[in-house]
Amino acid sequence: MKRRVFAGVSLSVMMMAMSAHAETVKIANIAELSGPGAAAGSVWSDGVDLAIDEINAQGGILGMQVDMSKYDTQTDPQVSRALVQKAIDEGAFALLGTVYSSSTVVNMLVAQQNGIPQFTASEAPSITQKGNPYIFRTNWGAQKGMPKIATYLKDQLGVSKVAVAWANTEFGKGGHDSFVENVKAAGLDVVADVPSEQGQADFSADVLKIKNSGAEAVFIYLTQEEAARFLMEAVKQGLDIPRIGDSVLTSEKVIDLAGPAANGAKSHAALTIAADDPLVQEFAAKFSKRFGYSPDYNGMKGYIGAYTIKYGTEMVGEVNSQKLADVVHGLCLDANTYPGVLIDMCWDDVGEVSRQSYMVEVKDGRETVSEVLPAN
Amino acid sequence: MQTETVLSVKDMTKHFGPIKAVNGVSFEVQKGEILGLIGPNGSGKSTLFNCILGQLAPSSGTVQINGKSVAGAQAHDLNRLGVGRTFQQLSVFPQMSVIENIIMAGQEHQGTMFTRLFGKSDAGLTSAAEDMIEFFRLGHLRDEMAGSLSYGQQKLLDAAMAFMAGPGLVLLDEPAGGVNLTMLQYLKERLITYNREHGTTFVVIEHNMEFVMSLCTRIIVLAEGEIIAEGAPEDIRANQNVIDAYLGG
Amino acid sequence: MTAFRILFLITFSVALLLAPIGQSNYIIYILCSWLIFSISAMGLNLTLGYAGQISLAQAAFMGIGAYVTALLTMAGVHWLVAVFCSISATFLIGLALGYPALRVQHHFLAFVTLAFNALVFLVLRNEEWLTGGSLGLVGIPRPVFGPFDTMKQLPFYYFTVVCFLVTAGAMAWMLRSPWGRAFKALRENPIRANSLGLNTTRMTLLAFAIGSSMAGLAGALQAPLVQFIEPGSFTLILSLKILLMVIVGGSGYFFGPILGAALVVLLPEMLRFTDGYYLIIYALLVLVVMIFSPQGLLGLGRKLLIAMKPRKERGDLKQGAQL
Amino acid sequence: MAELLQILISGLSSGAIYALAAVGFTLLWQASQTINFAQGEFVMLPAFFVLAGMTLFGLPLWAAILTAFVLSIVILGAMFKKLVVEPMLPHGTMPLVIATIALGLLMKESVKEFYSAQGQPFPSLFPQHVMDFFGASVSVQDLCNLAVAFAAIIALQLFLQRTRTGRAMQATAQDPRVAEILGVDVKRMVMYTFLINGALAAIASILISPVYLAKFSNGETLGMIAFIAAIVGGFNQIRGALVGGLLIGVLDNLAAVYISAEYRTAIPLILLIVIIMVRPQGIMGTSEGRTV
Repeated sequence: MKRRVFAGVSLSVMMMAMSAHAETVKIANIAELSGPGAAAGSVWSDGVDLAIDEINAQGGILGMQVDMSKYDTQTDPQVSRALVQKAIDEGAFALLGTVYSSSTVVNMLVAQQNGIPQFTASEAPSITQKGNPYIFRTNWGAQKGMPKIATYLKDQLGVSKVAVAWANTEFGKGGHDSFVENVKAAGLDVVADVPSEQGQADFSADVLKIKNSGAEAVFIYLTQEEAARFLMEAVKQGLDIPRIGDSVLTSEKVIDLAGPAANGAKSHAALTIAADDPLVQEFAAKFSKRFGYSPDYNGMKGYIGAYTIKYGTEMVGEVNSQKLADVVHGLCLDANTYPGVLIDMCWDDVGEVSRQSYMVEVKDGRETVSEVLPAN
Repeated sequence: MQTETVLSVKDMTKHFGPIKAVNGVSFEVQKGEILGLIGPNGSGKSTLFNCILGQLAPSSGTVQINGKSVAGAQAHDLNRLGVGRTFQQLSVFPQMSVIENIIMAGQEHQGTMFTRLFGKSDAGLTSAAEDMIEFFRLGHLRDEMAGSLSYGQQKLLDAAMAFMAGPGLVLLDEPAGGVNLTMLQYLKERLITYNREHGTTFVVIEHNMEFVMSLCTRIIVLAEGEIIAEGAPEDIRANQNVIDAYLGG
Repeated sequence: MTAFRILFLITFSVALLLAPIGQSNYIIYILCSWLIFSISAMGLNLTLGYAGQISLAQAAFMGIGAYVTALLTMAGVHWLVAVFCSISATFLIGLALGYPALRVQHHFLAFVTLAFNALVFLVLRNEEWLTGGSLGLVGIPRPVFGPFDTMKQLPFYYFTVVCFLVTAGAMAWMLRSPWGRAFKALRENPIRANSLGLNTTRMTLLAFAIGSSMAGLAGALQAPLVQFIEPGSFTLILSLKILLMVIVGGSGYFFGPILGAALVVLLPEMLRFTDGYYLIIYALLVLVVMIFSPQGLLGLGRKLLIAMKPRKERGDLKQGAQL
Repeated sequence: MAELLQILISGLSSGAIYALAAVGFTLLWQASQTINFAQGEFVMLPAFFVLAGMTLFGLPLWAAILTAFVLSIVILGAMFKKLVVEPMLPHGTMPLVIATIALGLLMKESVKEFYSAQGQPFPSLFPQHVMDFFGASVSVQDLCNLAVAFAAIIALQLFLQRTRTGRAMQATAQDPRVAEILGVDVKRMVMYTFLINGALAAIASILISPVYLAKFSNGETLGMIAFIAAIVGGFNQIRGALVGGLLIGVLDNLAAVYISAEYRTAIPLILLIVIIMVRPQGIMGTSEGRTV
């Protein structure tokens, strides 16, 4: 943590030195730096910081240094709304954040009213379904991954009865609804539907219910600590059916927390540092070196989001919020030309993202990519 | 003096586990009387007091006020029936001024709850309250915070509050406790004057024999939860039982 | 009322009217937020500072008020009708919740309200058909009063100011009536008040219900301010925050909760330059205030004022000593 | 049947740890009328003492635990009492309530800022071996948790009833004025209570963290549960807190399986409200008598 503070100090010193002699571009990062979302928000934020420092070191955006301000939402949607307003008042022309969907659905209204493009880490399906022309994802929404998971369950695993364990929060709710809808469409039966509380510690009842439901596979849509606790309890109770999840389930942190209990867990991941891709590996190395821990998908999202602002703005050729929003709609960025996006990606006309994805499995305490799925 | 029973206690008994704090006590108080209730420590007089005031549920026995049973009545119900009281410990509202204390003591008897919300802020009691503090010679302290008064002055204020609603019966719990001699004389004189002017009945619990003897018209002596003597002050003074009880005989 | 007090009130009102001029939308938003939390904290001050009861459900009542208003206004009902429903609903629920708890034992209200707050959160989250579940309700309209549309930030601020002043006025009226005296008596010495004919249980209950309905009003203002509500905004943490406002400002003082709300709403803003450490500093500040001035900041101010005032000579003190 | 057994065993194992936190809650209430809103954070923190000892100072597990124990007693016990509770006690419950809330926030944010915002794995003291018990899975860890928690509470109960100091502490809890007259050093007894609370928190923390993982926000849920358990069981009885903790642990699991997972946390809350209305002294508690 000390290193992080140190990095922050050196960054601001650097920025002060820079701002003395050149025009700057103002960008704001509104993130969950405290409260329950701090774990996710701070990784996202570190990803953003890494990208912004690189951008500035390479000469900034359109030759201007980036002046980035950070705002802490305390994981409170109302605070996040106020802070988006503040960031805009203070002259930010593009926004990064927030991670929690409950915050994003509120604060994106303010960005919309002010015509400021916003690059969010949130994955709740509803975000891109509201017709807001200023919101852009950095990763695809939960609803886009679910058909792939349904197909995987049905065709590859050949199961007909599934269970779902999900976090009963705004994060889990959207994913859960979309999962249930998709597996039902694929003709599968949801035999156990088990919501859990935020910060829940005792998962014995959850696992027990799934065990006794006759499910042939379980889809786990929980946040990191909860996912780890679930996996540990599943091993304890001998729940030996395939455990499938999204990026969270096979993330570094979950493996670290759950230990051997994570082995065998599979996920359909959009962004993973396990990807056998030089750009991703390089990013992971830089990130680990600077912050002292290895990044997860949130770190990648923050990095990609910051670079997207740079690429979009440079395409437009001027610092203009409206033009930036216009250009990113329907944009495709190729990672060879635009290394900051790490993996080829496209945005559609509502800000939704398409990108290839991976089936990841935890083997011997390491995430390994077992299959690469094309973008949809 | 006409005989009109204001307070009637019948067969009052209160047990705390095996201990009988009050054991079959009966007595009556007539209108206009000043009755003293005395006894050594642990004789049960405080328990009896609390049973009468409904703050302890008696094990058995009844209390009637003006001929009406008050079983189960709470303190505010009793007050509405015209029973005022003072407390052994200082019991004023320290962060309110003297006049506010007195108005508070009367306002719950004015109008209904809703007229009190929309009515005058003093509930029309300012002049009556001023008369009352004047009567107890606290007029010069009208706007002082009650908590900043001297101990004796607070005792006077406590008494004034008990009288504000014009009760027919006032129970005084050790009014002389901790009060210096000059103040004591003064308090006694005020109580007697009030009694004469308004015909208010008093029941006084007291340790200070001199005070009780000179204030009360009749005295009941309790020991170990029972009445051991009853009569005029001069009879009590001469009663061997009482002397024994106090000397631990 | 002293001349000083009148002068203060006029200055305060004028300051309220002038505050947003030339300010950014963000500052105006924060000011609205402060006024709304002031209303809620004033309600809790009635329960806590006057009737001496701890309520930990102020956030739940704000939530109920906010959801009632949000649902009704989104269904096309005018805000004025909706706010009336919010206030009535929270008042009645307050009565229903407080009655059994106060009947038993006085400090039990704290426990019951704590559980109630957590239950309200669960209901708001789980009853998706009504409340929109954990995703909340988005797009709550702001009220329009004839030609006066509060959609923009500045008109909404003045609308909030009016609501705030009306509430504060009503509260001041009530505190100056015999009810106010009864509330004070309740706090100072409930047993004595009881013996003077005050039905303490009923009065405490009323204080709690009125305090809760003020939270209902605050919620009814917050819904159109944020234009979004979700169950997570009304958890126990918010109740504790409102409690903090009352205590830190000075419970039992009329302006205590207003000052407290300003601190709690604005302090994180002022400490933001400390980066990640501001919550730590914030917590430390609260601890220090509590250790050195448990009566809150206004209590501290009053102590200082008394200490500085030249001692008034009181003749009766000598006389009192003789008596 | 196996299902019910599994629920019961899992519930008891969690409940034992809730009980430890709840007992501490009760003790502080009795000794000083302190409602400690930071109790959850008290249980969260010692695990980080252990982790810090191991990762920052390279201590072996046993030494780290020992250090954590001492630190908990000193910081959560003595310093809490001296620096926070003592100056505020004369001013009634309210300022102290606020102070403990602030303290909880301080501890939570400090761990987050100075250690990590993310959950941390925590070494288990006991083997993870799982046994089959009439169809229910029981881990050695569960059994050990139960045993240690019970042993701690029984030891505490014996200490309070059988030793001179313990009886003096109880007298202090019941009526400090009377205790003072009887020659008890009231201040010291209150201090002992705080030290014991610190020790109990450390035990609970070390037992719970291998399963619940060490995270700065763990205290939020734990504090709430301990609070409910203490009231349900009886705020003035140690036995009560034990029963309350176990009951909440089992009830939580029962509710999740048989009633509704969405409303699982509502069940303890409803129980709390019902208990207050029909039996305000708690299941095991004795009536405090009518306060006049």
